[in-house]
Amino acid sequence: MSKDAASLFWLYNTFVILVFLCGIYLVAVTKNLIKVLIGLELLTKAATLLIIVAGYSTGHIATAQALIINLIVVEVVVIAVAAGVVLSIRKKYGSLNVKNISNLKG
Amino acid sequence: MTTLLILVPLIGLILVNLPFKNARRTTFWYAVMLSLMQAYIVLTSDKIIWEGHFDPIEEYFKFNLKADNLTLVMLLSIGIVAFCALMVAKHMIKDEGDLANFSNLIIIILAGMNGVVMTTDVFTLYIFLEITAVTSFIMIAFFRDKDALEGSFKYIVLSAVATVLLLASIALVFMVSGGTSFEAINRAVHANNENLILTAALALFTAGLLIKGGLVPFHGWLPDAYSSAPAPASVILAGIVTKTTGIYSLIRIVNNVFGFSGSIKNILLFVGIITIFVGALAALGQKDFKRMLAYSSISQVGYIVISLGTGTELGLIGAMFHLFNHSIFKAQLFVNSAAVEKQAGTRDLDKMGGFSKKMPFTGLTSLIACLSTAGIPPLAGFWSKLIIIVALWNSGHPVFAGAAVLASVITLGYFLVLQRKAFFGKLAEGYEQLCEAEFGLILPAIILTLITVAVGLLFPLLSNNTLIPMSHIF
Amino acid sequence: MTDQILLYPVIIPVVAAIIALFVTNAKGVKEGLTMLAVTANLIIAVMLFNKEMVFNMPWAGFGFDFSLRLYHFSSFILLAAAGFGFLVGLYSIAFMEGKNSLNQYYSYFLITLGFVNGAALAENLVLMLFFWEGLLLVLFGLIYIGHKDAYPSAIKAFVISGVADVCMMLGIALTGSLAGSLNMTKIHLPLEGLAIAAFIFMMIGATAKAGSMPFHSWIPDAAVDAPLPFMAFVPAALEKLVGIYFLSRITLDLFKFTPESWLSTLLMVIGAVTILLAVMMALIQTDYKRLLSYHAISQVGYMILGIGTGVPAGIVGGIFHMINHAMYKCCLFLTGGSVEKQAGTTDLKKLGGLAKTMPITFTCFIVAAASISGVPPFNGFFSKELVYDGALERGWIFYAAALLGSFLTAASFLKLGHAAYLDKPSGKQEVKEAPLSMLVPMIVLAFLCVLFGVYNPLPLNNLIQPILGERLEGHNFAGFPHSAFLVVMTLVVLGLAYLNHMYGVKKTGKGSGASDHIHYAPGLKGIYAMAERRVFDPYEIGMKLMLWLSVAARFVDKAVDWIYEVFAVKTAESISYWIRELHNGSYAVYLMWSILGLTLIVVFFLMW
Amino acid sequence: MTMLDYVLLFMMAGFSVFAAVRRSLLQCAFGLAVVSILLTIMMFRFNAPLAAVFELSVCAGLITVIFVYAISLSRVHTQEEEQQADHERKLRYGVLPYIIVAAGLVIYFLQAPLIFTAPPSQAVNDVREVLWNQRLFDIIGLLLVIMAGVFGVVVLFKEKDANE
Repeated sequence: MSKDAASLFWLYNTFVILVFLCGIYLVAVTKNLIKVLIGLELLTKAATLLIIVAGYSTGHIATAQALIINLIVVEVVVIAVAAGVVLSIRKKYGSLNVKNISNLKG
Repeated sequence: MTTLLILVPLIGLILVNLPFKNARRTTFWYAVMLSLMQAYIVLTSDKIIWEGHFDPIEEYFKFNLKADNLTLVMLLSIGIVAFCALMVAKHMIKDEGDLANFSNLIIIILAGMNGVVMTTDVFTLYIFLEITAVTSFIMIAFFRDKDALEGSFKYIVLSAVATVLLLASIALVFMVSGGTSFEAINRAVHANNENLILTAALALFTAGLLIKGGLVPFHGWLPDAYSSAPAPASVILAGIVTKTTGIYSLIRIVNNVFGFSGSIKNILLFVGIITIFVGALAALGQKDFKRMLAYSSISQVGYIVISLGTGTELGLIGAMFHLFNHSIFKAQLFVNSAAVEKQAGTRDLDKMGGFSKKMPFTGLTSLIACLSTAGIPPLAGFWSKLIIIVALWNSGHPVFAGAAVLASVITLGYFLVLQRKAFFGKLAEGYEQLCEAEFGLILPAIILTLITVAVGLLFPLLSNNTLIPMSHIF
Repeated sequence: MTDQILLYPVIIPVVAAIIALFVTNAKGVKEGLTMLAVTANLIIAVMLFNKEMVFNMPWAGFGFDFSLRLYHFSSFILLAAAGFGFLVGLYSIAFMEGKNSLNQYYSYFLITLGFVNGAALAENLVLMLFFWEGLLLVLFGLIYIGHKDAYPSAIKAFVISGVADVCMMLGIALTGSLAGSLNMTKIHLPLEGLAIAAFIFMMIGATAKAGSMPFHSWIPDAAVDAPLPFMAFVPAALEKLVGIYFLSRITLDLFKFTPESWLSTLLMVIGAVTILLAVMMALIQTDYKRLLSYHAISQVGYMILGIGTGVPAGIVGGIFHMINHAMYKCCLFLTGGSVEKQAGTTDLKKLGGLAKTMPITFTCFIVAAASISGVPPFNGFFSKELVYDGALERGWIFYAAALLGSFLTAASFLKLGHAAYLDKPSGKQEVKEAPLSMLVPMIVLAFLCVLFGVYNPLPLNNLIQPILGERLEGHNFAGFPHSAFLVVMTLVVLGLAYLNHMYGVKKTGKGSGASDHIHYAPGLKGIYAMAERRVFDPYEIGMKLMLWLSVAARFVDKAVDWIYEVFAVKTAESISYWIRELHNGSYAVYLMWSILGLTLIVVFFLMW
Repeated sequence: MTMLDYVLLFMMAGFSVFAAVRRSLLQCAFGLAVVSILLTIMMFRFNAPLAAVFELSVCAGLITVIFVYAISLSRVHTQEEEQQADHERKLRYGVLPYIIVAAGLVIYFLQAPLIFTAPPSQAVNDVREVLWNQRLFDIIGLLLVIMAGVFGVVVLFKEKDANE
């Protein structure tokens, strides 16, 4: 593992963690359901960045690209279904407020 | 040719949904055929399927899928539970179009779980986990009523977080090992053990899978998702999906890829024991039939994880056996709850009472399932819990073994409360004209009960030809 | 003779007893059956006398095999028991007429006889214990059918004998384990370490069965409640036979019992204490049967004292006294029975002037009373002299106690005789003599007392002395007692007793008040009052103790119930409620749990 | 590591925080789109062209479109909801310290030295060849995911509601 590749990985790693935490914060704190989706999307962005950096720093960029392509397709489907669910909630409750979906207790 | 288990559902899926006149009506029967074929193949371990080589398929689709004993057990339980879910779906979903959609979803989730179970590549595992997850989101939110949407959304959020953790861990592992297949990672792990990146990767992977498996600190989504899902969805979800995505992949990753290290054992033991107790105690005071079953399945999954945590071969056998048993009697309990929900129209235990007079089959089968979960001797649950407790004892964790036994007392406690409130006692007023569910709903319950009782009674001779070989996946 | 015959003494009475239980209560059937069994037993006992025979049969595994052994001592006990069985059987036919639950009485009577034969013949300790326990049950049965509220004293007898039998069992277990075998002939343990404990336990069992001091308090109560032939047959005769037989077997065969060891002094102390305390109680009794029962307890003291000395004279005296006592005590009880049957009451104050109306009973009473007081020509005198000889040899204090005992015995019997027979008749109705079948046993027993007294070489040479065999060191105690000093002292004591009686009668004017001046003497009055209130009775003390124990146990039980019903349920419910409250439905909270879990796992992994 | 990389990294971090913190939904979506574009540029920097094109077209485009459509559906906040939302924003900042602490812990631990024997560099480095030959099974998986997505859309966006 070349020295500069290691330092490159750690630098990007810190930023990946930062983006990950922004995503978690957004999901945990927001009042609007769509923002939750945006938060989830941020998380995926962080993961993609990490894979690309891992691939680049060890010279396996081709496999990394293949992984990223697959990942993006899967994430699109997930976000599409999530958006569907959010819209159904909006239709059912009339609002996108998070309070609507916290009555399954106990 | 293990790939057939993935290709046939995929091709079938395309054919069945072509715009012919009544092609969609055959979806349900195609799905039933698929699940039964799968169960049949595994039981008879038909030579043609496993060793047979079809040159055309072989030449095009060179997948490196591997099926050892653990996979066989999982495939068997997937087949059985999928079949039961379909039977319940047939009777719970009246609309023709919805039934076709639901059957399609079941075919996809069947293929997805087969993929998870047979893959030998970490990233492929991620993809098939995502397939299963997406399909279960859709199944939970199938009828789009208030609770179902809420349960589905919570599952989406937490599952997404889990997926990101898995991806991060895959990235770390990819960096160290250069490839994403299990052997490559295994070589890398053996090449430079005690490497910090790999331990971080294992930590993230375990956390992700624990979220998907629904163990205590991460279990928030499970009760809401299971109790709000429509009946057939909760049968297949509670029955096999969580265990395949969560526990099976945990066994595969921890066992084959990263190997057992001291800290992973402690983590699994600790998480396991907390899950058992929190699940059992939470289930004790529940008012809702399905929510109590959800908490009870959290607690039983805790047993599987604690048995895995021992790290010994016997522990692994106990985990796998309990995984199979639990998927059987948990699916059956959800089938019973579906029957009660369909006939009595309510899931609130306080309003129920004395149903076994009017619904003898449901009452009896749910009683047997409850006793088996609690581990009463003649039934299958007893043997798997026995192996787990013996494994715990031998591997030098007597305190955990004692705690596990105490927890099974609490398990018996809340299940007897369930039975007394729902089935025994005098008939609650307003349910005089209650009648037994149709044959379609009782059939899966009876099949599952027969399996539980058969495995329980035949355990001695069953153990040496199925359980022992199962441990050779080390 | 084949060995099977050894089984007959046990089987015949028991089989007859079982038949007696179910036979119809037609007139005389039960009585006939009993007499038949008893006579058959007597014939077999006579045939078996002085034979050597062993019978062995595997019984319950673990070394408990059904083995019987006939040798001189057991054949002697067999003969004596058969004799008493026959006489009391004959007596009870007349006496028990018209009383209820007769078939129960006769079957228990026969079972007692069978089990005593069994205990005497038993070679295996556990087998002996089996018969010993059988006696306990039948004892309870016999007292219980006395009359409708005889239940408390039956329970008392059962509890006291039960406790003693438990000690016996413990002793047998210890001996068995120490000696490695349960066969009496094979056991010969030196007296040290655990063997001492075993000896003490077995000694407790034996003396309790004979009715000595700490385990005596049931006999006076039983005397009033139980049917009288039972008193004459069991406490007076058989229990003494079996108890002293086993005590002598322990001291002679099972253990190397030497006069020097402290155990023999222990035995002698128990004997002396029993003599004194029991006879002092007997003196003040006003009921004919209770007085006799206290005497039965005190006479056992002489036997235990005799055997306890460990000296040949003492042992021979003790065993000789055993058989003599059995005879005259049984005869006294029978006279008591005839008085009760004819005069209707046994309270000395109401009795009086029976000498003229019941001459034969009176003469038998005179003979028996004289022999129990130790008047020279009768058998009591000779066995007491031997016991005095042994006691003096070991220590004058024991001799003084024995002598004081016989002084008080003589005084109490003078009082009894004077009050019951010689006072002027207080009762109005005309009292006839007892029927013949009651008189015959009394006459036979009285004749035996005289025979064993006047011609004592007969019992000594071929009944008692062969038992000791080489331990006699060449003495022959038959004939007139050797030391003149003892004889003179006895005569002086008897004279004093007569003077004391005359003084008492002159002072109170009537026979039954003869012992009042002792009864109400300044020092003794308080003690006597307390004794009357059963303060010293070990049984009452035990019962109070049990009461406290049960209260404590109930308290503990309530606490345990509380833990299960209240505590466990409450905690489980509250924890469950707390956990359910924790799930407040918002996915953000669940997400935070997961993140927390994630950080914990990552930190845990990277730290360890 | 040229200056451009640093700039890109810091802009990405800045915009993701911007997206997390901004109250209005539109700005939030905008922040996400910018992050996605920056990611694409980085990928070109790491000469992973195919992945970059995919990322750009699918994420920046499609997902933003979905969000804008979703936003159009939701109505604007009324006045009292406005200051109610402000009040809650204050509460939300309470969570920030926990997150920072967690971040600090994780970063601290992950800074450990990185020593491992590097695997041999990849012989084949053409994406197409890797994708179609080595990772064929993933493609099958993709097919299934897309089928699942189709059914999801069918079920969730169906106009007439079965049990309405």
